[in-house]
Amino acid sequence: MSDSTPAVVEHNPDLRHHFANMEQQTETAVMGMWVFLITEIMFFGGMFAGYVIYRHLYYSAWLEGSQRMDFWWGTINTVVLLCSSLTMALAVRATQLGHRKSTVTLLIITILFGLAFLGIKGIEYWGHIVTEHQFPGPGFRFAGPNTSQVEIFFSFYFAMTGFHALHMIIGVALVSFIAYYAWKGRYGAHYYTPVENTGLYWHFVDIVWIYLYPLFYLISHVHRK
Amino acid sequence: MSAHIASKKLYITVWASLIVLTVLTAAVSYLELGPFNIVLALVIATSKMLLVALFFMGIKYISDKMTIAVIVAGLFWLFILLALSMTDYASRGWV
Amino acid sequence: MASTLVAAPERENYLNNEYGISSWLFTTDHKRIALLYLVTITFFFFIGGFFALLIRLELLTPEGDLVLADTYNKLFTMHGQVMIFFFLIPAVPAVLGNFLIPIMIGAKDLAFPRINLLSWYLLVIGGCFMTYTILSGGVDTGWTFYTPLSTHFLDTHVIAAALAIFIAGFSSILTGLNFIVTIHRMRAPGMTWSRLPLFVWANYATAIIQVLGTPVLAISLMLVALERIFHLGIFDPRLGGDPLLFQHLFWFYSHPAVYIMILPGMGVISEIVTCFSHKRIFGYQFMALALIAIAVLGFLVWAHHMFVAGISLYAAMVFSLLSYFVAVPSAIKVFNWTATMFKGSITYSTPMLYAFGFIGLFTMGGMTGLFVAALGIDVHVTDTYFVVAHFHYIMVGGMVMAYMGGLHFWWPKLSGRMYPENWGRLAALIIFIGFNLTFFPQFVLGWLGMPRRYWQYSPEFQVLNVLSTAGATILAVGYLLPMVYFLWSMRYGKPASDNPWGAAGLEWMISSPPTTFNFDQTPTVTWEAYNYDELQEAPVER
Amino acid sequence: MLSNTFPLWPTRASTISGQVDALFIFLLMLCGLMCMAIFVAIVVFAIRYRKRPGHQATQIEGSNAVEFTWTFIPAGIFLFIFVWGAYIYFLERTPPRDSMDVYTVAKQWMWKFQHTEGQREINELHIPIGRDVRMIMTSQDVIHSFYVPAFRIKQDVLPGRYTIAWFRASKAGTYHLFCAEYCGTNHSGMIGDVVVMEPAQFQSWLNGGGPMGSLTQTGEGLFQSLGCSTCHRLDTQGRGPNLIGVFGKPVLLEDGRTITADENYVRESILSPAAKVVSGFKPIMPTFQGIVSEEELNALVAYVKSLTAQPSGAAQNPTFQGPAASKADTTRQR
Repeated sequence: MSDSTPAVVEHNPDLRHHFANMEQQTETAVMGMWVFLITEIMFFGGMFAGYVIYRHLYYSAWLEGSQRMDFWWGTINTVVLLCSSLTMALAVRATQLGHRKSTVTLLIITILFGLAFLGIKGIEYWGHIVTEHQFPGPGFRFAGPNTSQVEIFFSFYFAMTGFHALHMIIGVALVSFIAYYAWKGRYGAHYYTPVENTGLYWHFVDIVWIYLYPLFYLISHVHRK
Repeated sequence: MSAHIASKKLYITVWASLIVLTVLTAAVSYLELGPFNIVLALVIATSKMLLVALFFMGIKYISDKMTIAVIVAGLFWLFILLALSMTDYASRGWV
Repeated sequence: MASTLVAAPERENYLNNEYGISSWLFTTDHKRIALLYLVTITFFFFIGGFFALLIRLELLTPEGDLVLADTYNKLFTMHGQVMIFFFLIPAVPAVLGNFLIPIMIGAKDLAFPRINLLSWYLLVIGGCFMTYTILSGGVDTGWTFYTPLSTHFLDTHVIAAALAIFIAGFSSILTGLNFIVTIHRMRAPGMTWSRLPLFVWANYATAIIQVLGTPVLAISLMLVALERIFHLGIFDPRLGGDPLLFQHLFWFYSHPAVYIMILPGMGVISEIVTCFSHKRIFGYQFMALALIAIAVLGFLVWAHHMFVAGISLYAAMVFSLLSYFVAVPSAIKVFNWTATMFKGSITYSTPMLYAFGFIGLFTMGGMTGLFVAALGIDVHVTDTYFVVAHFHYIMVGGMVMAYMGGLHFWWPKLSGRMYPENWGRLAALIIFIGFNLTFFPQFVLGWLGMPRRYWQYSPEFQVLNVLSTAGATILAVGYLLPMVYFLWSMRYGKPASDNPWGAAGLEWMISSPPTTFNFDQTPTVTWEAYNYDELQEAPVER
Repeated sequence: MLSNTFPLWPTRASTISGQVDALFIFLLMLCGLMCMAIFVAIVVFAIRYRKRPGHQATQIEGSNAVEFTWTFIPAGIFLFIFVWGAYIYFLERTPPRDSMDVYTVAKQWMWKFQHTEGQREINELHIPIGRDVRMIMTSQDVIHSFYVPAFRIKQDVLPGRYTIAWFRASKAGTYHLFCAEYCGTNHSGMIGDVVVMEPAQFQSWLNGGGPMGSLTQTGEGLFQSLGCSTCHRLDTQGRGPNLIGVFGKPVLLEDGRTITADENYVRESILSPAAKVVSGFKPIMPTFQGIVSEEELNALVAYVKSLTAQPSGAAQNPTFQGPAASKADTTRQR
């Protein structure tokens, strides 16, 4: 989280004035990032709690709703995100080793995977909202016994995957910001905290999806082809 | 900080196992296992999470105990929220 | 009291090392940010106080004759929202905590100075949204935003208010994050955990709650906003949505939030009681452990706000039992403060008067907490003025007293000037009297069954309401006095020495006001916390 | 200007209020004692150990023994208070079986009561002394809260669900009824009176009511006119489950769970039938959401309850013989 502009101090230009040495600064930044990720866990946690409660209350509606999910797009999206996590991890490793060129290429691949994920998500949303009118509210259409409870299921689907997609967009912006500075040679073996923190954020967003995927797409064993 | 830099091979194998687990959980979801469907899906999801967290996020190489305590505390608080609010909904019909 | 302008020796410190607007608006010095917070929350304190006065004036008579019903509903809603999110939660952590924690642990600044400035800007932006909400018509959902009222049955500025609190919430989260990382990683050599002042322990416990609780409030307010804008039916009862789900998510944060408000106050009181009894704290480990225990157990008790809301019988019993466990650490702390005074050498300066007031009123607030945690009694008194009196005893009697005490105790360090002692004692006395006259009658009103948030009430409650309104006016005067003489002391106050109270702690070993980087070189701590036996007593006449 | 009465203690008018007051007085004394102890200790210490020349503060680290005493003794006392409070709450949340049902519909800023004998009241509730009265309450819009200070009972009224509150009045008189959960503009106007009458007076008040059929008869009429009887046949096993003797008994559901058929289950099965389908049946029942009003829903629930051979079934209640159940066609108030 803590971006860095060089401050005038002896040997390492990136050492901020109030830290004793570089190691203390890096460990502090990583700890700060993890505390921030805990707030993100609790932020999504509120929605997961709502999901668990409603799944307990209206299981039949959850089954019906899950059968309307694009099972294949969901699976492909999971694979896309896992690949983006790989390239992100390799990018962080490349920065630590000081390979500027491979860092930039890996970060760009990560951005492409991120955009691919958002594109697939867009296709899914288009399918649910426009063609099948499953966005909650007056325009909601659903033939089936539990119409109103399925509307709650879709409310959760759009809320949780919507916030996840929002975090994805922030992630893509963050990575492109880091890629630009990496391309200009800001980071290297001596200073890679921003890249590492962006990597932590990206992997966190990936982990949220790792849980969203089974909870929305794999509830019922009957899948839409 | 001489951060532990894992070998590229390790990252690839972690990635491969993640893909395998994804395919597994997708395939298993076709079977009709009743209540075990959700249990199995969550077990696989949690193992994928651990893979990403330990290796990609480097929790395995974090030297400072306090950061690990922070991570564990975060998950425990999520558990508090889920478990205690479920005490209400699970025991609604018991009067 | 007019005294000539006393020229303070012009040493270079954090106040006079640079001037101009940008030196304030773009500072990353934790001490300047603390003063920025001080101005912001004082502004909102007087807005919230103004609403409180209007409410009390309306309640002078049983009929609703001062304001319309809708206006009254907006008054108590915004009184709650402004006071809680823009005064109580930021007050001690952001003002005193920001100023003192780096100094108390021997650091030059917080771990993330720029995030610290971002926190202040978030509070100001949230404050702008709140001010916009107030000026453009207000919001009348109650500070609790209960659904389905807030999502389907009101068309006031609910989204603007929710956004204001959402943004102010992130200011609180980032302050918490900053404190946790700073206290963990930036302590001076020798400053072990058992040598940390209890004020630092208190802010550490508060930071845990801020970081783990606030995001859940953020998501619940965001879901309310999404339901109003995009008709997401999560809380919509017509679709089968459960109205209790919002209450669970809301109170999961909002009960720990009351500990965010009181724990820093407890830290301040521990510092004041030890200094003005000139004695070590009684049972240091228990006091520190009690703070952490309150923070952790505070997360397990939230549904004691929902005993009659429709939760199941057995869930209510579980939460009632857990609520009694969280009361034990608070009891320990009160006993330890009292034991600290035993065999001390007690002076009656203003901070100590506020500490006496705090211990007394917080004890009454905590005791009435035992009443409302008992299931049988809570059914009768919840949502009545008994609960209103209970939480005002803790918030105003406890937290604001502690904040006032802390402000007086560290004022020499903040401004380099001494406040006028006798005016301070007078203000403390007026606040104590005004407070009790305002809120004690409300206990009786609540036991008689007067519901809260009532614009009109039945005639037999009038006498007690008139007493309460009288108290409110005295309280208002009590709060105005410090505002006046603090400003006066900035100009005409006697220059303060480094350690006017003879207090223990790193902050009393540097100049007042301190230099920008606090310490010339990082100190090494070799003494235990509250080492008053090694400190000679402060001169009797101050 | 000042009201004539200046009460300092709410009247005790229900059986539970005595126990609530007992716990309250106990806590008042315990906490009063503790507060006094601390105030006196502070004042004594402040004076006795005030700073004066020749007086030195003696440094005391603390003592674990003292700390443990004032940790475990308060914990013990708190547990005792918890058990006492939980006991009273248990009594308040478990209504006796043969209580007299009053169906309540809370609406933004008024209370509507339906007696099983057919009487309908707004913001007024007439109940007999010495009779367990069970309030079966739901809301048409937002959350309200049924609060009678004299009875020491309060229960939030939720939209989309029944909540239950019960009491047994022990003193005749007129008592305040308040709405205790903020519900919008006229929250403070949503008040009423609970009139507790001697049984004989109550009986004559009941008879004085208009020739409306009892709630169960209204429910029966609806059961026919809405076509429920076509599937839920009372003689044989139709396409829907036979509802004779269902109420209050455990029901095995299609997905293997068993739940007790209480008011909330009947209501949910009417409004969203496929949520909890009885095992062995298909989810073919259409939803009546938006077709059936809250009052009609209460009537249907009362009718389904009357199908269970309860000794004091609402319709065949020996003591409160409803007005001659005229066979007049049941007027359906939309």
